[in-house]
Amino acid sequence: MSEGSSGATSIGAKPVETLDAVVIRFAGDSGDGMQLTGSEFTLSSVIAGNDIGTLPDFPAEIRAPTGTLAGVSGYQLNFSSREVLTPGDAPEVLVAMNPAALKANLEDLVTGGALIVDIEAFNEQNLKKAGYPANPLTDGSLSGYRLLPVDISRLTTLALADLDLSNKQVLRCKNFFTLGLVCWLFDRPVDPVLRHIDERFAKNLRLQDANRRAFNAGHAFGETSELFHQRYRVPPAAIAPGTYRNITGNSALCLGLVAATRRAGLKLFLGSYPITPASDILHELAGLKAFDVVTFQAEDEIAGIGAALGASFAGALGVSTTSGPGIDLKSETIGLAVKTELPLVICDIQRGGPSTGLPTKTEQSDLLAVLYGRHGEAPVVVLAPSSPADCFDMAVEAVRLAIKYMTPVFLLSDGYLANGSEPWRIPVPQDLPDMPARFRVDPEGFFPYLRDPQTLARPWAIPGTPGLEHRLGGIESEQPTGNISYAPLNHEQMVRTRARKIALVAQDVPAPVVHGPERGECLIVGWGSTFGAIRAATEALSARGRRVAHLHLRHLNPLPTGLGDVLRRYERVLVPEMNMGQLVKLLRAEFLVDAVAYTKIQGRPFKVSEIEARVETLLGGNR
Amino acid sequence: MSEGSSGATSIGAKPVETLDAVVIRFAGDSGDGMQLTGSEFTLSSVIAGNDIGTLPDFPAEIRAPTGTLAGVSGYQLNFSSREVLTPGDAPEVLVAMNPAALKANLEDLVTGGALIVDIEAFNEQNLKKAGYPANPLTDGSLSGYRLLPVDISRLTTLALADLDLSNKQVLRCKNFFTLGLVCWLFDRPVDPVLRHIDERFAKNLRLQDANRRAFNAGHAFGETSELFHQRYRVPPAAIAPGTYRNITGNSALCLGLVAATRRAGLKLFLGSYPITPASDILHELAGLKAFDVVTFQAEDEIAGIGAALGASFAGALGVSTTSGPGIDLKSETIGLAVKTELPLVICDIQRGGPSTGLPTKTEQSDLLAVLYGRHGEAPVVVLAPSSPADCFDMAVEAVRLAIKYMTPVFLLSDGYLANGSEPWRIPVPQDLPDMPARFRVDPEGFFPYLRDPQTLARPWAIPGTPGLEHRLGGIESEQPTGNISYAPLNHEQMVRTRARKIALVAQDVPAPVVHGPERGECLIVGWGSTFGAIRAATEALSARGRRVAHLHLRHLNPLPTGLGDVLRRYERVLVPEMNMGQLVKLLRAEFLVDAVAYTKIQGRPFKVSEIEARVETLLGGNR
Amino acid sequence: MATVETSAAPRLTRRDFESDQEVRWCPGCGDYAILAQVQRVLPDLGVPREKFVFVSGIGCSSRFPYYVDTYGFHTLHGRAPAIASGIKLTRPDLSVWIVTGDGDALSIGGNHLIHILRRNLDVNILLFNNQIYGLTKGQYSPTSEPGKVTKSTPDGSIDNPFKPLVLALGAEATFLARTIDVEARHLQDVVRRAHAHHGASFVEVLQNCNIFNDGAFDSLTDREIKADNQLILEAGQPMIFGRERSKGIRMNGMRPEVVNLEGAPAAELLVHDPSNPVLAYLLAQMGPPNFPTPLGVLFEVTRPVYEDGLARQVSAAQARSDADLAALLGAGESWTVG
Amino acid sequence: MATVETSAAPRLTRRDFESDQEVRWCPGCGDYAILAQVQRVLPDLGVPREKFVFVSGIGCSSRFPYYVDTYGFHTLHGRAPAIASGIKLTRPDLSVWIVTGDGDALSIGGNHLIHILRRNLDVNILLFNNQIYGLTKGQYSPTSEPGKVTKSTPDGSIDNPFKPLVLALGAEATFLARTIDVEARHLQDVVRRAHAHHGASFVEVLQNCNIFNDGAFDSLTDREIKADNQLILEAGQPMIFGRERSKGIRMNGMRPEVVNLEGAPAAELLVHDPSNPVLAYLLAQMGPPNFPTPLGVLFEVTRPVYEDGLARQVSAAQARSDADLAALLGAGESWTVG
Ligand SMILES: Cc1ncc(C[n+]2csc(CCOP(=O)(O)OP(=O)(O)O)c2C)c(N)n1
Ligand SMILES: Cc1ncc(C[n+]2csc(CCOP(=O)(O)OP(=O)(O)O)c2C)c(N)n1
Ligand code: SF4
Ligand code: SF4
Ligand SMILES: [Mg+2]
Ligand SMILES: [Mg+2]
Repeated sequence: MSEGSSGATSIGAKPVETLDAVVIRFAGDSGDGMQLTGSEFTLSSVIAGNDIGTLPDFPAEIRAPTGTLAGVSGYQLNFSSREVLTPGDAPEVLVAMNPAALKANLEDLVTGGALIVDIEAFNEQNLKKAGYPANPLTDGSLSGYRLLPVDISRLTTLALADLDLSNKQVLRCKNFFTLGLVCWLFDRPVDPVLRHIDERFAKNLRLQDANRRAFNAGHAFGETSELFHQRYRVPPAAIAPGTYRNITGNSALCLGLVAATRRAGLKLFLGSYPITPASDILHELAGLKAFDVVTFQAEDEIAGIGAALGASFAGALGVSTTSGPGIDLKSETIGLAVKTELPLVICDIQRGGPSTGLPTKTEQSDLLAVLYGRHGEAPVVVLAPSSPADCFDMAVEAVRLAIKYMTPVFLLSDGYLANGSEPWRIPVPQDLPDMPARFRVDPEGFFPYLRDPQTLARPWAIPGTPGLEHRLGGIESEQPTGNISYAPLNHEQMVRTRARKIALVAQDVPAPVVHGPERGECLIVGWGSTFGAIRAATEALSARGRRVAHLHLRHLNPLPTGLGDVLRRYERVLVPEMNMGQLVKLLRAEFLVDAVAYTKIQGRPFKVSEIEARVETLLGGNR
Repeated sequence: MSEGSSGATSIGAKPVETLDAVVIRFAGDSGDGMQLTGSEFTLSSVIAGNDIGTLPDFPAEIRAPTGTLAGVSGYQLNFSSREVLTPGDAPEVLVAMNPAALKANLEDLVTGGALIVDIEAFNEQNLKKAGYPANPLTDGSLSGYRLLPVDISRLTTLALADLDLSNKQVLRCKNFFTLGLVCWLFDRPVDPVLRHIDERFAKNLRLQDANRRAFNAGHAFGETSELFHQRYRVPPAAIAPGTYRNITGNSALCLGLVAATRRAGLKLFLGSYPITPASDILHELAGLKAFDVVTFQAEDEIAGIGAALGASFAGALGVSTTSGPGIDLKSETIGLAVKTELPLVICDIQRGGPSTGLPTKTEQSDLLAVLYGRHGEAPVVVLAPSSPADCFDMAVEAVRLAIKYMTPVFLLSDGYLANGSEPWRIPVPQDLPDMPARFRVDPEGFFPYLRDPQTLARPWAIPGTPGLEHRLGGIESEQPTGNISYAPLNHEQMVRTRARKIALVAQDVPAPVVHGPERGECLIVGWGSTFGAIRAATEALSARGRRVAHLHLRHLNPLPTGLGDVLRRYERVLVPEMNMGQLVKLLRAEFLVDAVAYTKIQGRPFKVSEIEARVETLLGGNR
Repeated sequence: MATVETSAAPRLTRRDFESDQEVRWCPGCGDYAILAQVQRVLPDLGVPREKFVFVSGIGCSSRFPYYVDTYGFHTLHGRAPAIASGIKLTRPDLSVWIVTGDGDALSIGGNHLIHILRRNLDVNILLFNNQIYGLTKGQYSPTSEPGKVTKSTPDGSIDNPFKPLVLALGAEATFLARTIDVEARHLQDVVRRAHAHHGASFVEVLQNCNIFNDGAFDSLTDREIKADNQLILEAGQPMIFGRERSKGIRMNGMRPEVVNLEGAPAAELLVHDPSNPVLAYLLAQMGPPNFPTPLGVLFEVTRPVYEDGLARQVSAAQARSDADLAALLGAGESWTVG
Repeated sequence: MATVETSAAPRLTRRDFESDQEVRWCPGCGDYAILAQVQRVLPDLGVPREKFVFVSGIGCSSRFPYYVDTYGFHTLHGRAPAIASGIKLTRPDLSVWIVTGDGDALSIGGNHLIHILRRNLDVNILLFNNQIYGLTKGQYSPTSEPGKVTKSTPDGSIDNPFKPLVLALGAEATFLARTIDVEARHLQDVVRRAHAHHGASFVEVLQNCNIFNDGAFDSLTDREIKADNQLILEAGQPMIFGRERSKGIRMNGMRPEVVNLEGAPAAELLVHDPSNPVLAYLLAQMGPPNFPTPLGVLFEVTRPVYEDGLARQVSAAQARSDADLAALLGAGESWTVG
């Protein structure tokens, strides 16, 4: 609740202070419903007109034992009257439903931040499970924070006392009590939440009633309790007009794929195998059969992408989604797709590696793997969305390029984009790019590898077309007949042609646009989900007078034309990445620019402050 | 037969001319036995004291229809009185057993070169199969060469007329007739060849007799025929004293693995799946069970390397061999080996890609794939032998580093090294590096990830050791306990430690040694099988006064310490590779040196002349 | 696979299915005969030429699609069933054929094979079993007999082999048949029946690799002795075989035995019932040295076909929804600014 | 797997096999019960603790090795059999256990599973079949019943499932058994017998995932009805089941049927013979809705064990050769210079 342009006014009984932005984190046991609390509060924030950024954080276990650190689930929200670029570096308000949640999250809370806890949950058993030798609520160890201990469990139980519910059922309503309290605290309209409760529990009126009551009790508690002296309000942000919805990266990616294939007039065929954090794409697309979407849960990743490639051969747009080890397993088939020059979109929702690694955490460590992770020379197009909503646009772009150039296209998302969400201006289908797929039908002069002079794409000639019968395969082909050829010069020509085709995609890549001065002390180059943190840091640094600009790459292969010139206009080039320095290698090799890596590999995103600090160190006395 | 310091003397009836070096190629139908002819002639050359280099060239089909271009099999030999670095750019003598062999090979023959053909094979049917509209022996189209048409088939048949053999059997002796003729031509001792015939056909005395006769007939024909006016002799080369054998890269690699594991006192466990051109390693090791070698032909490449990793876990040295698509399939398991820090040697016998590509041709296009082809940050050691015999040394080195640093090590050979051969000075086992494997046995203070301060290697604690029971796995581990940990800072520490461990291997990598001037106009940097061509070109260029040096990298990850300084001492850096420019990317990214790629990707090695020409172009008027 | 469409086009001939590519198997290879028979059968199936797709993996056998003038995809070692699944699910109107070898299907491709069988896609799988790796020049395969000496097993193999039909039955296959490269008529008939089956048809074609495993099936092809070693199956017929048709198969408890017909009444013999899975297992298991090798259709049952189920779900979804893209994009909670 | 060594060390107890790691399955998960029974059996097997190795893939079930205080390797999804093969072939003295799930073993890992079975390595495979993907939060698996509605099949699955024991038999397994998480004694007994088998032992453990597939095996665990649905197999005993033990299984031609014991003489009932493969197929196939589910050891035969064959070849090779490294390096044609 920093930088608040405060000014208390009074609505209802308690005064209201106005703030620019608030970062709040809800944390509790996996069973405590913190994801629901968080997303409901998010929705009430956007309805109130704030710009927002969110970050859920799930435990790796399905159901870790209650009360343990392993079972803590969190949800962070940054809501603001200005443009929001990240979910916030550090929460200013922490809601901790039990000792484990407190222990796992306290170090992130800003000094002096508000700490709402459920008193009853700090019993001996839970304290022990969390490894607290003494009760932190009473041992003075929380003196650096604004402690707001609330009898959440007891008050919820009281509010629902006369309902015929088990103890367990009652306690599951704690989260709506908490939500009510927080909604009061931030002066939020209650109606939308109540409406949601009604919808959510439409099939179980008893639970509907219970959760309504819990919510109202929490809200009333804020109003009446001595603990809370005032409320806060974050005014609406200046947001471009339009109709918005809150969307996660995985959802946006699904919709992008569907919208693009509808525009192209193609069936969308997803061949996939479940894996965290990509599985939700499979789940969501599985429900869209009406949109000519077929999902195929294959026996493994190899079969998933194999089926997708078969579908592309047969005239659909084949897509395969995966993460972590799934990427390794798909490489052989991607090589075949490169060789047979069929369209294919592969979505890699990156997670912590190597090996099984940190399956539920985010990372950007697959860039070199998707670029080079296949034997032989097998170039592909690589795109990376920079925010949850951008997953929509880049999914559309992936489909468009795959069809236009008859090539596999990699879409590099990550766990942070996949599960994070942001408001998304709902696009109108007609405004999407025009991208009809064209199948070859004319047998006259047909050769499987006869190329379009503009794109070097070969014709898409699908089974069922009379007169175009032909065979594709992984052995080197003669140009243009497609017959098997072991001839040395033909091989050289084909290898170079495939490379040139991918290089040609640069004609479809927008020129690099920097945010900030055209030349200056430092250019920060990023890709993927680091967008928000880098942009916010750039603005903060600029505000402090640094001549710093930000360039975010959404096309990683081929790189935009003219990129080298841009890089050379700055004294220093810094490349923050959630890996050991992968993009920076490409830039250095390609442009011989002494770009410097800034790497963080902790399974969690950069903080704005970290990037600011790194730039300051880099520039040093350079001011 | 260029650059001959000629001087005819007379042995026997016809005069003998002395030459420095000769490049000869034997070509025929797969069934014609040209590989045997070639290797027999090779052996007689080394016995005569020449230095040699060889290059066999097999057809992709098992048995292509006889007489077709697809069925042509070739074997090239360079034998010399000086140091031999390559099998020679272009043959000066071509033996073509049929029209298809002529057609497929003629363009390589130097102008004015000698062309020995079997007249009878140039019949209508064969000419048609090879696509000759007219008989080249008679239509004047071969006027640029020294045509030596011999009735090989007829003479062989005559020589064997009184033997009770089928026509097919008789004609299968043509190759020994040819060998006899060529042995005469180059003034070779006949005894070793006859001894080999005796050994080879020991079980079939009729064939023994037939081949002896055919050989003698060929030899006699040279002496008596009008066609041949003189013989040639290539004097012995100045070769370091020692006992030698001719060895292919695949054989040397096998012996290196066996010698190293014997030195280390470990069982050698090969988990593999057949694939060209790696299969022969499986075949050869399968016959060495007495040396504590276990070979396991698995159901696929994944199982092959999985079993190898299991073997390493259990206390053997796990090895997996493959090529082409097999590399893609092994990547997930290599990631697990990186994470669990177990020793493992993976041999990639590179072939033409992408996808199935050119399975029987050579290429160097897997370098980036083995470096980066795994999701997450998964660094490994990468070594590359530079000649067939060097495969022995680098295999020993791979095993040594894998054990010392507890890490997967990639050995990057290629089709050219694998099947090519050269004389190898047979090493004495005691002279091999001392490299005993050490298993942890002491339970006191044991932790699975407690590291050796010198190497950062974790202990190798194998099942069956009381008190060291522990669990390994692919999820991130806590340092040093090895317990599952999702903690952000632990992950960062582990990722960086794994990277540092591989970087530390540089302490075992010899400082870069250039061949040629310490500084100069141009440094040619190569790796792998291009060694010979680059070295020969460097010498030729130096002889012409160019200040050119050659640096050949056998350690590709980590690179040798001080490499950047070396590169910067030359005005230009040229990197010839049989790929689209992979090492050059690493050098540019790492050292910001404007190294220039010289790429050839035709499934066949560089010629010395090509590299010379490229350097001349690069340096231009720079003289 | 059942006929997917009948064609009003001019009758096709064998030549229509010969591509312009030079056939590059070794002279004498059993693959030639199989190719010829398949090319003879294809014109009769009532499927337009452009609706055939031949999908293969890698191996000598997997070169097959290049020689058939239809659509074809020579894919990756072992992956043909996966790729064919994507083709068939996208385009159920196509007649999809998978050509594979014992290494391709049963070694590296085992998983995809068993999964396409359990899902029962309407495809035809022709497995050319030569009990060896041909293309990689002679290593033993998962169907090689124990003790086999090959390049990779100089001391003899120690693996117990798969029986392809037993494995396929274990994977819930709905059509199982076996035939031999050199039995032209029988091969044609089996291929026709595989095509006629709606669901995944699994056909093991015993194929001689005269280079690396010559004579592997001599006992089944040698004129002198083959009648004693082949058990030709016909639905509803008792299981009789032998040069004089003097031997039969009957049950002894739950175990089969060979009996001499003179000593045993014909009524005791097993009668072939392709719909009985227990019988199918018994037959799929049967073979030398104590039994003849069953040839023909061992098993055929009807079970829901994967792509039919998919089509039903798609229709139902389309009936439920008008697939309005704008509505999809705007679904869920939304709010309007400005 | 047979006992590989007997230990003279102090008798071990269940506690010796409990690792210091916190068990992290969902409360109520069937995996707890399986873990407890296995920990109870291990001390009795006469194998020193350090000679056990538990190898697993990825899945909830595959976390098992972390909780057993022996050597363990939590490997890659589906790859445990491959990795275990390398361990066993390197160190036949170890007692190797593979713990896997229905997704791990039958979906991504199907190929390695069938190959380790056909090779018959002396390992014990425990497949925890909960008919769902637990760890990835509830997608259907290759053993889920048709029509199953899950996250990835909102309209119901259209795959026909595998029967794990049928597939294993198709892959030439030499030991097949089935048990249930909650039947402590039965589970212990089956695990003991799996260990005693020399060769690959394949055990399907029906396991309740109370989060994503709760109650999948209620008919086999509910006290009221389980007797009517379980067919407990005992070698040499007739197949009788039911609350009043009033029902039995007999053959009707080549098809099994359930009969009421009142109407049928006991002598007509099938008698369990674990050595009969045809019977094994019949039992492995058997299940609801028309039949009870067989539990116990369905099949057990002796067949050469892969690593035994390997050991023989190694001994023979060592007898033939003195393994002189210098001689090996210098083998073949050589020549001396200078
Ligand atoms: C991933 C991969 N691994 C290995 C190979 C090498 N390879 C090609 S074909 C083959 C085996 C062929 O055997 P089979 O399927 O029986 O076919 P056949 O040649 O006998 O007809 C192998 C191992 C490959 N091409 N790709
Ligand atoms: C290569 C790879 N693909 C996918 C995954 C994701 N994944 C982990 S466990 C699992 C399925 C688990 O199902 P099952 O084997 O039945 O185990 P359960 O959790 O039900 O015990 C999947 C798909 C992975 N870890 N690795
Ligand atoms: S190697 Fe064998 S299977 Fe392959 S083409 Fe030759 S004969 Fe046929
Ligand atoms: S998800 Fe299911 S299988 Fe996994 S631990 Fe929880 S209850 Fe057990
Ligand atoms: Mg084969
Ligand atoms: Mg499961």
